[in-house]
Order: sequence, then C-alpha cells, then structure tokens
Amino acid sequence: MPTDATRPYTASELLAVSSARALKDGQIVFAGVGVPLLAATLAQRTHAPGLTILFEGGVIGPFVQPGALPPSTNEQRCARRANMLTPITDVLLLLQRGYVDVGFMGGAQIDRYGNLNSSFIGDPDAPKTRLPGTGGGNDIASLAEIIVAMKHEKRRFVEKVDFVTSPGYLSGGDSRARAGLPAGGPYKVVTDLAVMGFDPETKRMRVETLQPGVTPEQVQANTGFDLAIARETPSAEPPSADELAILADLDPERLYTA
Amino acid sequence: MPTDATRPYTASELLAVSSARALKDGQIVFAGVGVPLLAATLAQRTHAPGLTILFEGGVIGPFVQPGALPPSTNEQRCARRANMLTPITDVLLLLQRGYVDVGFMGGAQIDRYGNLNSSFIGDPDAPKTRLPGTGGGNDIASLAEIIVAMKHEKRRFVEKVDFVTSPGYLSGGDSRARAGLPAGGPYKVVTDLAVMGFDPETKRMRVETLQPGVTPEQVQANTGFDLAIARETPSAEPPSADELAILADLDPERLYTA
Amino acid sequence: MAPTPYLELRERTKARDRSLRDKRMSLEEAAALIADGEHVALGGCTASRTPFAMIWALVRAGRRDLKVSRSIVSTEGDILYASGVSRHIMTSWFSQGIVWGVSKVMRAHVESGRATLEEWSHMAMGLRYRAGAMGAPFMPMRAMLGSGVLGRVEGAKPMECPFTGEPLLLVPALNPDVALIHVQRCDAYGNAQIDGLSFMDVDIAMAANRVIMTTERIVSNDQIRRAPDQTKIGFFTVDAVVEAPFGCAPHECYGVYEPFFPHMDAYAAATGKDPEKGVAEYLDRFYHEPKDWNGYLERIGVGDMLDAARRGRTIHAD
Amino acid sequence: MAPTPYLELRERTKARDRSLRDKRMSLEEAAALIADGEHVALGGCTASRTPFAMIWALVRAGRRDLKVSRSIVSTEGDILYASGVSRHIMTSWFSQGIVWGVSKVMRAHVESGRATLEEWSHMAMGLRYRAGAMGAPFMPMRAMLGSGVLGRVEGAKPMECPFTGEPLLLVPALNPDVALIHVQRCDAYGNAQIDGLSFMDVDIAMAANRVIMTTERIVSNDQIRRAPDQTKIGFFTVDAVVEAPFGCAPHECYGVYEPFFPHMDAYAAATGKDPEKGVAEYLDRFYHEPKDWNGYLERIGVGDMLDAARRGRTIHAD
Repeated sequence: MPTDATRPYTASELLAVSSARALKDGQIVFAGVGVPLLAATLAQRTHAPGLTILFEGGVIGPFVQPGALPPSTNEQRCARRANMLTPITDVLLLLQRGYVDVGFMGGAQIDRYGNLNSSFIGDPDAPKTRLPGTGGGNDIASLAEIIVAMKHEKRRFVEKVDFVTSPGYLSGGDSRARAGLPAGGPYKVVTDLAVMGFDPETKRMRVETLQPGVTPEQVQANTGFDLAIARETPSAEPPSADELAILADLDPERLYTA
Repeated sequence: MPTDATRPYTASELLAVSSARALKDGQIVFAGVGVPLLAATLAQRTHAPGLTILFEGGVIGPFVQPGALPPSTNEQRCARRANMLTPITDVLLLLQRGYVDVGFMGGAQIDRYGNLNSSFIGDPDAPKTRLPGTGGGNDIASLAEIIVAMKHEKRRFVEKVDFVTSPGYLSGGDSRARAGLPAGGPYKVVTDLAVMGFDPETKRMRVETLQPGVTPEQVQANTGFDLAIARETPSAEPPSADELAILADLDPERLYTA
Repeated sequence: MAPTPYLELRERTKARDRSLRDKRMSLEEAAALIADGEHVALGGCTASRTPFAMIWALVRAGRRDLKVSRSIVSTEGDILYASGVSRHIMTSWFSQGIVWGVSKVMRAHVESGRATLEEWSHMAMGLRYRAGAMGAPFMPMRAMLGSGVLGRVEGAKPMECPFTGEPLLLVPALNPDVALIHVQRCDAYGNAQIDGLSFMDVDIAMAANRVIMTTERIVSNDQIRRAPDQTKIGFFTVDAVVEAPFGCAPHECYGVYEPFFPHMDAYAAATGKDPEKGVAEYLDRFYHEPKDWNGYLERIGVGDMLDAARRGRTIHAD
Repeated sequence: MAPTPYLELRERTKARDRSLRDKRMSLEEAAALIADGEHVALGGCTASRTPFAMIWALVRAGRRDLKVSRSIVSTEGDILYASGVSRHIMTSWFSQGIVWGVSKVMRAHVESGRATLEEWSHMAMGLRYRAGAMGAPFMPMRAMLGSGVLGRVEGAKPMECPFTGEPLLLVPALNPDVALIHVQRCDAYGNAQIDGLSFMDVDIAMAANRVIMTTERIVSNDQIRRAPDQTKIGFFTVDAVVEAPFGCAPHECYGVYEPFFPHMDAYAAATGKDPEKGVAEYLDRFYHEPKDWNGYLERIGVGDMLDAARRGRTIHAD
C-alpha cells in the first residue's frame, strides 16, 4: 500500500488535492482550518476562482495569506481581507437559509452512512476519551452537503459510531429526512485510499475512485464495514506538480501537510 | 375653560411639560417626534439628566439639536450624536426584553381602558378614514408602560374605540394579562385638561390632576365616557418660565408647540 | 421528499448564481428582473434610504400588481398605488411623515377599495423578515396579542409556549421575491456598507430570493475588504448592482443628503388639495416625462439637490 | 399575575440601574459582582477576545461552582475546571485549538467525572443566547435533530411547525446571570465598539442579567457618539467597566494582538505531558503568585506582549 514514504506527496496533500477537485466553481463552502482551508484555497487557485469560503467564526470570502494560516476559524488571520464579517450565529444561519453548497467535515469515526463522531470514544456516559465535540459540525452536517476528509483507518471507519455528533444518513434510506433533516447530507468522503460517495437509494457508502496505486482490497482491509467497490473502479490522477506547488506556497512550514 | 388664547402657554406646551414631569430620572423612554421628544428632552434638562431616549428608527440615547428637530424617528437628525444605532427590529426588541420603562403614545381615539386607535375611523371594513396605522405603537403599548399625550376632545375620548390598534387594559380587570400581555400598560394620560391614571383593580381611567384653571366638570364634559374624578382632585402647577424657555429653545420655530 | 416551503426556499437559493462576480447594470435592466405580481420588499424606512430610483424604474417599466412590503411607508406608497405598480402594501404605518400628516392619496385608494393596506405591528414586520432571513418558518413574539391588528391579518398564530406555558404569537417568515435596497456604497459584486441607520435592510436582503442594490457610488472590492466588519449585506445575496446617485431623492440617504423638504412640502400641498389630480400631475412631471433618471433629478432641481446634500453632510460635521 | 419566567426576567431587568452613568471599577470590584453558583457567559470564541482578565480575577477571588457557557472553549476552560471556579461548562467545542489538539486537562476532569461538559451545537448555543437577547422563550432551528447531541441535552423540544408541518427543534432561551465581555474600546458608561469578529457577544450582552465589560482602553463618550453606528453593545446593558490592557492575554484581541503563540505552545507542552501537574503549576505561576494583573502580564513577559501586539497590528497593515 502506498505510504508517505513511497509516494512523492503526503497523505494530507493527497486529501487536500482530492477535496479541492470535488469542489465546483461558484460554490459557497464552509471550511475549517487545516486540510479543508488548503483544499478550498487550492480550488480557488485552479478551477474554481469564483468559489467563496466561509469560516464559522463569522467570516465570508477571506483571502488567506500564504504562510500565515490561521490557528482556528476564530482568529483575525481568518478575517484577513475578507469580504464580510458577521456574528457567529449569522454565518451559521447561512447554512439554515440554504446559502451554503458544501461543508467540510472531519471526525474521529465515520460509519457506512456517513455519520460522524467527534464527541466520545467509548460509552458517552463513561467515555474512554472525551473529544472536543461538535463545534459547527452538527450544524454543517445537518444543513449542507458535506465533504469528509480524513485518514482511512479501520478504527475510524467503523460499523457503528460510538456517538452521532454530526448526522450523515443516519440509518440509511430516508431516515435522515424523517428525522427532520430534509436537506444536505454526505456528498463525498475523501481519504488517502479512496474517494467515496453514497448510493442514492440505500445511502450506503461506496467507492467512486481509488487513490493512485491503491487496490480495492486495500481500501476494504482498512474499513470496518462492508464497502461497495465496483470491479472497474477508476483510479484518481495523482496530485499534479502545480497542485503540490500551490499547497507548498500556502503552507510553507507544512503545518497541515506534513 | 382655559384656551391657548387665555393662558400664557399653548396646549402643546402644556402637554410637553406635564408629560416631562411624569418621567423619572434614569428611565429608558421610547419617544416619537413632536411632543414626546420635547417632553423627554425637557425632562433631561430639568429633573432627569440620566434619562435615555429611544427612537423606533433604531436610535439609543440621541442628543437632538435645538432648532433641528427630526421630521420622523427614522431620519439622520434622530441619530445625531446618539450613543448607539441599531436595526429597527432590535430597538423594538428592547421593549420585549424589558429594557424600556415608558413609551410615549398618541392616537385618534382612546377609551376608558386606555385602548388606542390610530388605524380606522368608522367600520374597519369600510372606514370613513383610513389612518396611518400602528407603526411601533402596538409594540410599545404591548410591552411597556405608556404615557398617552393628546388633546382632550369628546370625539377622541370615546366610550369604545372603533379599533384597538394599541392595547390598553382591553376590557379592564385582568383582561390584558389574559390576552397574553402580562407586562406594561397605560400609566398616564396627559391632556390639556387633566392628567389621568388608571384604577389598579378595574383599570378604568381616573383623573389624578387637573390642569391649571380647569374644573372637573369641564373634563367630564369633554370626555365621551364616565370618568372618575374625586372631589378633591388637585390642580397641577402651571408650566414654569424655565420649562417654557427650554421648549422655546428646542423648537424655536414652534413646529410642535404652536 | 415532497417539496415543503423550506425545501422550495432552498431550491430557489441554490439555483441562484451566488459567486463573486460583477453585477453592475442599469436601472432599466434591473427593473426587468422583476415580474408583475411578485412580492417586492423595500429597504429603508419612512423618508430614509427609500429605493426611489428603482421605484421610478418600475413605474416607467409599467410593472403591475406588485405586493409591496416595507417597515414604514411614506410618499413612495402614494407613487406605487397611484401608478398601478402596486395595489397591496403591507406595512406598519403609511403616512408622508408626522409633519405632513396622513396621506390623502393612500386614503383615496384604500377608502375606495381600490387598494389594500395590510397592517402589521412594526416589530412583527421586522420579525417576519428576520425569520425569513434565518431560514426559520416563524418567530415568536409578545406583541399584537389582544389587539384589533391581530384580528385583521392572516397567518399569525397564537400559541402557548411549550417551555413556560405563557401566551405567545408566532409570526410567519416573509421571504420576498425581490428586495430593493439603496446604500451609500457597495462594490461591483454587491458587498454593501451602510452608514447610520440600517432599519430592516440586513434582514430583508437575507430573506429575499433576489436583491437589487442601488448605491450612491460603487467602490472597489479592495476598499470593502479593508473594513470587512463594515459590510452589512454580503455579495452572495445580491443579484444586481446599480449606481444611482441621489437614488433616494426626494427622501434622505444618511450622511449624504437629508430629505428634500421644499419638494416634500410642495408634494404634500398638491396632494392635500386634490389627491388624485395632485399625484397624477406629479407622476407625469417626475416619472413619465423625464427621459432618464438624471432628467428626474433635473426636474427636482439642482438647488434642492445641493441644499439636501449640504444638510446631509452635517451629520459628519461635529 | 403569577410570576412566569418572562415576568421574572423583566423584573430583574427593571431593578437594574440602566442610566447613563460612570461604571468604571477595578477587576477585583467587578469580580465581587459575581456570586458562587451563578451562570456566567463568556464572550469571544476559542482563542479570541477571551475575557481572561476577569477569569483571572475570579480565580483569585476563589469563586466556586459557576456554570459557564461559551460558543467555543479553549484554554480558559482548563483554568476554570482546574481552579474549581467551574465544574460545568456548556459549549459546542472544547479544545485548546486545532493546532494543539484536544485538551488533556478537560479530558482529565470530564473523564474522571469531576466536571461536566455540556455539548450543544454551535448554532444552538448562538440561538439560545439570541432568544435570550430578544426576550423570547425559544428559537426554532433545523439542526441537532437526529443526532446524539440532541439526546444528551435537556430542554430542547422537537416540534412540528404549525405553519408548514415540517419538523423543527425549539431551543430554549439562555439568560445568563452575568456576561463577561472584552472589547477593544468602550466609554465609562459601557458603550462598546468591537472591531472585527463579534462572535456571539452582542447577543450575550443583551441576554445576560448583568454585563461586566473589560476593555483595552476607555475612550470618551464623545468619541463613541461620533460613530454611533459602531456601538455594538449599548451602555444600558452594562453594569461594570474595567480597563484591562492585554486583557485577553495569552489569547488574541482583534487588531490589537494575536494569540501569544510561544506561551500557548509552552502551555500545551506542559499540560500535554502531565495535565494535572502542568495546569496546577501554571495556576500558581500565573494566577496565584502575581500580586496584580500587571504582575500576570510581567510573568507572561514583555517580549511575548510586544510580539503578539506586532502581529496583531498587521490586520491593519495592508
């Protein structure tokens, strides 16, 4: 299986590039710092110059300075040369009002329906690990299509998440809409092994593209549930030199791409 | 009966002075332009320097320039040297949040329970006169104690208002609270003939002070419903020279005091 | 999922081009974005930041039967009724202004049954726009209960608060088809900075399905981005940007010009004497005869323009 | 009328001195306005505009068992748990920050059951404050439904929308006993102008029953009144004004200083290695040993202060 040691880019760079490619010009994108911000900025600099970035701190259309990436979505570096700043609640209400096309998400665990856990490992009443919690994640996942970018590990791709912090398709089918979430839902799951989508009927996760050099067997072996992988699944183009150069320009100290 | 011709101040000046005297230092007061603004500013310059004026256009703590009185509560003259400007909805929400002590009101008609009509004369479905409507009046009357300042005429002080634009005590007793308005309500009705309050139980209007030179009989004769007037009702002090001088300074062209 | 009002609102929003792009166009092009019968919300309040340039363009374009909503309506309501652009105005108060008194033109149209004046409380108007802006179906409020105002409107629902048992009124969201908003400055993308009183404009822009922004002047996006905390309406809500200097005349634009008082006095006098004839002559003279917006301003007169602008600047003169 | 939550809220508000008056006092005097067990809401978000000077004063005053709420909690949450000032924090996210990862101090306190971390969605926190600010008992929203987060909180009520039949969640108003807010500048009366990101501060100030405002500098009321549209929090909500330069250190204050990154790195390293010992030593060194707030800043160090301030100014340097 390819690793950071055997390919000319890191897993984080691969996540950023694949995520960027999943974005379309003109979209309004809720991004966190780290890989999501790199992905959205990379998209702006390649095929999506009219893409707008939102930060949950209350930032609309920022222009992040290369080499001065923000430590969170709530500090002044996020606000730098933005088009507009709003209270937090109002930028989140853009999700509810339907203005946001895509939200970026991560999580400690994900299941076959795209449900995400960033709150508890183990029993929530007596957790092995108390994680930071939802932040804006629950709101984003409830009200927009989401792209999940994370490392592909069996302990993260689990049969059932310990806790649903941010709803995916819940138990599949129309269960999400029935729970009161008629809009949005998981759109893509981008990992260092594959890019996955969801079956339109069952809402189960399925592989759409393999990352370069990765086999279907390797994807399945690193997934804690049965994953639909068609025999003829295509492989993605590796990150181009241009894409990697842009990422290096944005994050020269490799804070988020190491 | 005293008239503008027989006393050294106009009815409007008398309304402004009596209304000003009904205000207390430290209060937050919703004022319209005209007599209410003159009254609130007069109070600030006499006994209530810590009184705060609000305008429904979204103005908190303005300092109105003498001789440049605003034409409505929504133009920049209202905003002049204010402490804070807010959206309209937010200044109105101060009423709902409970920040406002007193609101000034007027109206075409008032009844014995302090209900005010500024919408229709005649049948609302086929009105003889369509009046401007509630504006912020309904909100102020629903959510704060109000001081009503108006000319005392039989056609205005009616047995039953043609339409309840701004609720007073509705049909008296606890009917206001039962309708969903547990707070606020009419506090004083200030006219050129008397200053009236409301019985704490029945919520019927009653005369508290007679304007200088006015008899109880004159008040009743100009009122379209039975008004409680105690035999020993005191008379108010006439406007002082100081009070009149301040009003003249504020409105030298007598736009609102003629 | 069957289409619900919420999903339909989202679909309309999703279908819009919300990207950072140049949206400059003429008044006439912007007027063509509005169809007969649509719900048009007006920014500003009474005689402040009234989007008169766009109203002028709608009259000229012969638009009909718009349902118009605004916080408080002044002389633009007369124009809308008398021109036939609207026969239904939803607001909390309709009068030229305290100093001029009730509108005789409004009275003529409403008392004769030719037009509807739908009256909500001021806060109810604000909370209806705010609910629309938030993508919420309603807002709870504590006024209008017990009044005749509540009895004459459709769509407000009293409820018992499920948390406290207290009586509440739920007022339904307003999501206008179009919002017309005039600002002191915005960029070509529609990022707008409003000085002074913002009225209900921020909520109206967010609630609407389309926004047409007129502006005293168009500034660079660079200028906007030097003070992003001053942007009150974001580009993504805006569909058209029209530079229209003195675009609120004869009303005011905070910090730029005060109301054109002599003009407003003359209008009140003319329509006070004979509302129908007064407003018809006014429409001819200021709306139909001028060949363009500058022609309208010429009829108002340079003297009045300079006087209003001199008074407008005094807010900054302390 | 029996006292309802709404009437009680109004009574508390009415009992406050809301007049325009000088409210300046010391950190210590302000800390005395807060009682053990009260609900204290913190302004700012993560490492921005955290009211650290007041938190420092609360630790020094030995305040106990405050229920603390904030949009997102960073290292101030560690301090509150470890000092005993709070054993119950309500927020949407608790971490020193993305680059430093999950708080080991929080984990130690929560996983051992010594403290509670009550988790709501970010928007739910915002709408709960907003409902409180509006004097409304709840706000309707469309997130949290279907999630585990909803299952673990008390007081949110799913409902069927009476207008559209759609599923909704009603989240209850939060009216904190006290709000602690730090701003770039305000006057002696409490009129506050916030530059840049305002987070949930405006709603929190309006929702709270008391507001303690710390500020980088106190300016004249005249200066405030030259730009009243910049006033974000009005004097009438404010009960105490404390001038506290660098009052967010080691967090940031927009346009004045960025986070004290070397200090934050050192804190993360110390508490990462041994959370209990690391934070105890940190409390001694920065909270208990200095004789006053300037002593706290001296321990942080002039070099770090100047470095953070230099980086803070760059937002204005384009």
